[in-house]
Amino acid sequence: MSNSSVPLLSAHSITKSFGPRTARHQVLFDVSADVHAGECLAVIGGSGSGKSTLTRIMLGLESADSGSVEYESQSIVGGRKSPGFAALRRESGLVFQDPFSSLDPRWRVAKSVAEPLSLQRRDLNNTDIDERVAAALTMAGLEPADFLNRYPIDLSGGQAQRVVIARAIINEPKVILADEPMSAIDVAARIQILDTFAAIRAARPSTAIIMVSHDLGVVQHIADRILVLHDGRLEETGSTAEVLGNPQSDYTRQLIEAASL
Amino acid sequence: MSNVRRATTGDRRAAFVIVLHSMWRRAEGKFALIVLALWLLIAIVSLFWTPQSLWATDGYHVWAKPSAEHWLGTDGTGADVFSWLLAGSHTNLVIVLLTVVASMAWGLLLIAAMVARNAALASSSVVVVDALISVPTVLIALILAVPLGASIAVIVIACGFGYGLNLARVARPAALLASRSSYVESALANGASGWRVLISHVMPNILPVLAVQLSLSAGTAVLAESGLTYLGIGVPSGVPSWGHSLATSVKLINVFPLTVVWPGLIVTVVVVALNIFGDVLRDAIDPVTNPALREIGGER
Amino acid sequence: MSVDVRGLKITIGGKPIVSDADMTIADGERVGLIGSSGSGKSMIAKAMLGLLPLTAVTNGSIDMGGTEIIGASERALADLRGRYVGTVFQNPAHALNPVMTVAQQIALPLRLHYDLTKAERADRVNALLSKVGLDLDMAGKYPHELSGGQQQRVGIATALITSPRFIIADEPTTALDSITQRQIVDLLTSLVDDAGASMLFITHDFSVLARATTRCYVLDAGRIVESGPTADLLAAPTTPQAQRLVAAAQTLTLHTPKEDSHE
Amino acid sequence: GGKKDDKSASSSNQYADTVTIGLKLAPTNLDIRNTAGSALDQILIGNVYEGIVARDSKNQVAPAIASSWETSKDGLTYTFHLNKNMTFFNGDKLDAEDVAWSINELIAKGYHDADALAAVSKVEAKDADTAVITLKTPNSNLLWTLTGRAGLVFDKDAKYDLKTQAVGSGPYTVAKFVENSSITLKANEKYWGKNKAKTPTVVVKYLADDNAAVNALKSGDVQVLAPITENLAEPFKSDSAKYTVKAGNGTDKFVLGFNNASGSKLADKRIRQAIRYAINHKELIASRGGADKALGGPIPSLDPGYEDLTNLYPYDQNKAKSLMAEAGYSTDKPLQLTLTYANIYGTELGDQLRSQLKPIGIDLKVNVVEFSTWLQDVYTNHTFDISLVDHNESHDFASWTDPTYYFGYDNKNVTKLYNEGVAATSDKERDAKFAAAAKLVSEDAPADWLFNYRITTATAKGVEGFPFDLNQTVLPLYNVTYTK
Amino acid sequence: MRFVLKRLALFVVALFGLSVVVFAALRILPGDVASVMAGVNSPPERVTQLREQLGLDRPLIAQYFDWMSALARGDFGTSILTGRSVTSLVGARASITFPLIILALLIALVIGLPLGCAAVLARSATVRAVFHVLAIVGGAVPALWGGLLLILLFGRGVGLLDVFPSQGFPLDGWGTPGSAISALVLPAVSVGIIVGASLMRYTRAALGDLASSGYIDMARSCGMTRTQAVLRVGLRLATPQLVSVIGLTFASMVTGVMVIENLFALPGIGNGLVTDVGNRDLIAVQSELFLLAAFFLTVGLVVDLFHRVLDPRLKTATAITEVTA
Ligand SMILES: Nc1ncnc2c1ncn2[C@@H]1O[C@H](COP(=O)(O)OP(=O)(O)OP(=O)(O)O)[C@@H](O)[C@H]1O
Ligand SMILES: Nc1ncnc2c1ncn2[C@@H]1O[C@H](COP(=O)(O)OP(=O)(O)OP(=O)(O)O)[C@@H](O)[C@H]1O
Ligand SMILES: [Mg+2]
Ligand SMILES: [Mg+2]
Repeated sequence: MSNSSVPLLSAHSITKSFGPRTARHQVLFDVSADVHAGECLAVIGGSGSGKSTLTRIMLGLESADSGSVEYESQSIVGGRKSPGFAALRRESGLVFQDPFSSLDPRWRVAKSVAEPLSLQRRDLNNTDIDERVAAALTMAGLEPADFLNRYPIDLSGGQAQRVVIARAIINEPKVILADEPMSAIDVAARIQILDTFAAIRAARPSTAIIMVSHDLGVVQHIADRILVLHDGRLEETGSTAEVLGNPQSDYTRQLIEAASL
Repeated sequence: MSNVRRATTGDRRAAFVIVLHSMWRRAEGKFALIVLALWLLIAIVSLFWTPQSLWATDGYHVWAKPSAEHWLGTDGTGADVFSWLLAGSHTNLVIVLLTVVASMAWGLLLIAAMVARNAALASSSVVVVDALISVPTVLIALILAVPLGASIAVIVIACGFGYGLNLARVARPAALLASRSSYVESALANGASGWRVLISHVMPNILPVLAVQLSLSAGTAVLAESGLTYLGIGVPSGVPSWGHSLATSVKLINVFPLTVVWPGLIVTVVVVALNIFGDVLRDAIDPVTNPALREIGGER
Repeated sequence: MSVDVRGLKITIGGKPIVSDADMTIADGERVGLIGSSGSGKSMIAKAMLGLLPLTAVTNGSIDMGGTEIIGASERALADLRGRYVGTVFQNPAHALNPVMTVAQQIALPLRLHYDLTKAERADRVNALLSKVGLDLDMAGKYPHELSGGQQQRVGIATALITSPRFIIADEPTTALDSITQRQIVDLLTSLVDDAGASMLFITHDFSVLARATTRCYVLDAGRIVESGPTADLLAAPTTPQAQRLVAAAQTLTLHTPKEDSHE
Repeated sequence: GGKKDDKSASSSNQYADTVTIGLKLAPTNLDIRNTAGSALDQILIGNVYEGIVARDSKNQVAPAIASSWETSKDGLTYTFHLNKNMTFFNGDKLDAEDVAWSINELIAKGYHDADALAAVSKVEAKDADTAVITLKTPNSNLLWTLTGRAGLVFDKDAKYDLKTQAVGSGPYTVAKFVENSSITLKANEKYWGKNKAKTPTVVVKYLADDNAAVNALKSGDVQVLAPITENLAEPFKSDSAKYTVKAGNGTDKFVLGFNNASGSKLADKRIRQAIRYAINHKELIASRGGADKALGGPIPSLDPGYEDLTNLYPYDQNKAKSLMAEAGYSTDKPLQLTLTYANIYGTELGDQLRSQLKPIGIDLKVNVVEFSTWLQDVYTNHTFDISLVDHNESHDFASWTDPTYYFGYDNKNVTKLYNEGVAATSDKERDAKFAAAAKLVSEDAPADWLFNYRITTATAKGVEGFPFDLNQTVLPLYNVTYTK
Repeated sequence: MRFVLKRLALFVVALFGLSVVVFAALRILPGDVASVMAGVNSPPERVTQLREQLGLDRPLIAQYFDWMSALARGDFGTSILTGRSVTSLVGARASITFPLIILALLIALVIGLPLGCAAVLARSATVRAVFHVLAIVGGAVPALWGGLLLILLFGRGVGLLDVFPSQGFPLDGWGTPGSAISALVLPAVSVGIIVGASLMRYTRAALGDLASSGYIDMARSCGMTRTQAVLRVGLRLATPQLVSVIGLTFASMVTGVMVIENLFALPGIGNGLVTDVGNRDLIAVQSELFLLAAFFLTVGLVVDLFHRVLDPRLKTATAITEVTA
């Protein structure tokens, strides 16, 4: 199912530097990546290797210094003016590492989850929105009646992260970016998140997921394909089984060794 | 099955009651609420009625000692000091309200600039605040008083300017935290405009800081009023205010020193109440710190 | 040094945080403490150090090498801390003093407990720096100039400089990536073993737990629900809470795959 | 001081070396030729600088640098016979050349008070000891004018900064001057005349704050306080063993000036009269401690032409109300007026006037401003309804004859009478003309004279020779002594 | 370094802006020094004549540039009214105001720092609450009133106890240091208590935050007692923040100082400024205001730079506010 020939989202030869002119340091060196509809791509690599930066560029959250990004074959480079950008905005969802800093502490769950709709779908009335919020929460594994009116502070880490996921999927995105969605919550809760992603993939098989993680156990569990970054360079890429079972580069091998029991 | 509750008027009323109740539950909150309510009450009442008319001057009984008729004695015109003290409450209330509004408007503008996505605007506004904040309020008041003369406007503009800077400086970390948070990033990714983010995400999250800082400003404005009025660049003559009463009591110090005690005591108590009010309000209006507020409409 | 916790009970603001906890750590033993987030692991560690917040009420007994911790004076506790008990914190960025250089930071327990000359101190610091795998020229740097892994090494060096008899490590690897994580765990265990000290290791990561400890306790909502040798416990947890934790951990552990394991 | 003992009488042995005097209004500089304000006259004239003639405590002309003078029949020539062997404190000789130069310079350069000498055609030194002033028209005020700044004699050869130094011929010299704060006077060792300083050092402290002033006297920081607020003087009055408190006469007129110019709301005479009837002067005076004197017209008792006019507009609210009603105003439909005055007079008077005028249908807005703002708005631009100012100058009736003055008062008969008085060659004739003019003015009610302010002075026991009358303008200090 | 340059550039721009504002504000006001000098009984021509003499009739731009170019040469001009150079005027007044400010600041430090520390160190919740109340009440007292109460208690002549001069400054100023100091005691205490209370509050807040931070835990785990850790580590870490608070305090003290100078009849800068504005001695006022503003901007600058020296983390940040979160 992940083998449609045209990728949903693709990046070519991305380079990126940060910092002021005097102290510039390059974070990405000519990296290319793509993800197909229905596919789960895992981006792994050591801390600071540029995982977040690459994926953020792909989702148009950051601009690249050079290279191109295409969503459904339309360029998104150049922000709002570019043809693919608006579609990408509408059809993508975001899940970040720390669920608590992803939820406005002074907004109720219902309001947070509904936010993408209230921003993008002016055509929906309140009842529609309420229904969709409830549906999204249910899909994320939370009983709506129980959670709609809570504030983030009354949620556990796993619950909060599932609220964030509900927000990410409410507008039926074609692509979800999950940047280390499990590293800030405890082991027991991680399982729930994994289950949630599995449920989403089951319910909406064409959804593409880009998952950034340094937790190989998680990656192994969910990803179809893996992309390994090392110090801003593409180390290797391939199917999960290939990369984990038969790593090509030394660096990947080390990563795998350190992670196994 | 959906149970999304939108804030209804009933909810808002409930929230208001809860906030008040949460404040009232604490001893210091009780104190602040009582003092401020009394202030409000006296301000309104004294607008229409004072024990003696402010203009009932009696040249034959100036600087009289306290008596049954004049509880705090009379001033240099023979008018009732107590009545002037009561009447001062509404001028101070107006000054405080205007100053709070002015400093909030100016402060929020600065905060908006400081957390702007435009890096040049953000960093230059930060540096400007850092620099301007070292100019004393009284200097600004003195400069303003030159063209404006003694007037309430001098107090309000000078204090509003200074306290706005202060507000911006103090609220900036919270504003920055909110504006750089993942929820704002997510909102932006969903196409929210900078202004929308500012209003719907940043503002609610600096509300607690705002509550504290604005009530501190209110207290400082009351203090500034007394100082500036004494210096002759605050409330103009003939307008009752606590600064006026305090300045009048200075004249009485050699004749009836104890009269000095009252206006200062009132100012101190009110300023203490304002400071406490801010602290208590912060805890009460914030759903994060006030669980009761989170329960509204929650049937779990 | 052996540690004996009996009937430990911690309450903050009327809310019970830890109830009736019994733990023993024998001399030279490395013991783990696991449990989901908020179960009270850190509170137990802090109780052992006498670092609980002023609002906390503590009951029971903590015997540390013959010294009773609960109710001891701050002075007595301070004499113990840094000298006989070393601590490695979870997040070094929030623990290392930002205005102290690496060398000053590492030398702090020495300065507080021993009367050494500057040169002697510098010698010891340098020796330990190389033991934890940091370049000597790191000595003059400030914490914010170091990476997370380097900061954590400084934390370990500080905990070990006085050759304490007991080490408390409260999630020392959580903020690190897996390669660094592995290095830190190995470093810590080897140094503890070399020194013949005992250690309490708090973590939620089971691969780390398995590597670092021989025996462990499972904490749930402030109660110790299970204990036993780490290997046994991981292989066959008996209580439902432990089973849940272990099952989750197992799912999330990388199994070097022979074929596509995707379901 | 061994020298001192030689020249003073034996009794002066007990005199303190220093007397400290607390005054109120401080001079900002010492430039008596350019800077207005009675603070300078008070401290410098007769002490540091001397005039060709001087003023005594009854406001009469007395000899100073001129020991005598005569006036020609036609009143146009004044011949002054000067004392001999006069010197300035710097040692320069003082003779008729200096006299002529000083006055001519004043007129030529237009220094302060030059306008008062408009009638002078020339001043000459006839010989070293005789100076002659020739007038274009007779002026009965001339001699009195010369007791003030116009007649001061400066050293024509000395070069110094008038703002910070003073070179005079008086019994004292300025040893130190701190603007707005203090002046230290030292006895002039070379003083030529008979008014030799009895106390070697007189320190004048300016105490703007009434409380600070009272405390200074209480704690012994000053031995004299002039003025002291009458109300605050109570404790000193009751402690007569240690203090002397006395009110002195003066020419201070607290003038509630109306804007008489046509177009002003107060161009209506009924309103002006109503205000005069409505003001309870007795109460005003009582509230200030009761030392001040009621004053019914523009001329105070120490000035020529004084007559008690207080019966012209006695306090009568009913009359005031009916006048207001005639003019179309009542308490229900009050007339809005603004009173503008300088903050140096305190806020009490404004507040009292506001409440006294309220019952007759005047809503008085009181605008207390900086003195400089008053000068600009009221004095220069005439944008005001009512003004309040202490006209402390003596012999200043001329302002009622000048329609361009800020009152905007214009009555040909008054001008005529006044001019006749000025041209008069006998004092009696002059006084009669002035009195008639003053009565006309008061009847027209172009202003209300709230009271003739009398300065209350408090001295510690042991202080002798400090003048009580007129001491805010004429304050000879040579006679002041203090015995501890 | 870039920061320093940026901050200096801003300093210059701010000074320039201030000079324009001050100059303009002073020209809008009614009245001028010429009419003050002429007084009430002079003919209008006299005012015109004086104005010409004083150069007040020249175009404003020309006057501004005269002023600025003189400033650039370090010449602050001469007060029209007193004839003295603004430098010496300000100098004389500053010789009262600055000792007053410094004394008040010392008192504030002596009160604020120890009490602030004690408020954090106290183990008893009641004691901490008492300190909290003290800080709030102390900061809520109007300076004027505090001064009055002190006069009523200790002022010679009025007070219950005849201890300190209730008002005024010795004539020969610092010629008699003893009486000069004793004249400053009550004024300094009235300002110092208020500032001390707010300093106490800041100290308490800054230390309180730190006391529950990892830094303190770390220091204690190395073998410090809580008290040692708070005083040695906490106070050191709070220092940059406290330095900027003290810098800001400087500015916020000035209102109090001006009021107190007037109340205690001290011929200091505040008192003088009010007088000069009253007299419309524009050249003096504009230079005085300018000097004062420049002084406070300099304090701000110095505090910022000092802050940077004290906190190694700041080397990369662009503004203090960035790290004082
Ligand atoms: N906004 C930014 N400004 C400056 N440098 C940045 C910025 N964002 C990222 N970097 C730098 O870019 C590099 C790569 O960052 P990135 O966040 O992509 O790494 P990562 O692989 O996601 O690491 P981690 O696992 O720690 O999240 C790092 O060195 C980081 O410091
Ligand atoms: N200062 C405090 N006051 C009140 N309650 C506290 C305080 N500190 C911690 N707690 C509560 O104590 C409980 C145990 O906290 P603790 O930090 O020991 O958990 P933990 O097991 O270490 O969790 P984690 O794995 O997240 O570090 C939590 O419920 C927490 O909310
Ligand atoms: Mg990342
Ligand atoms: Mg913990």
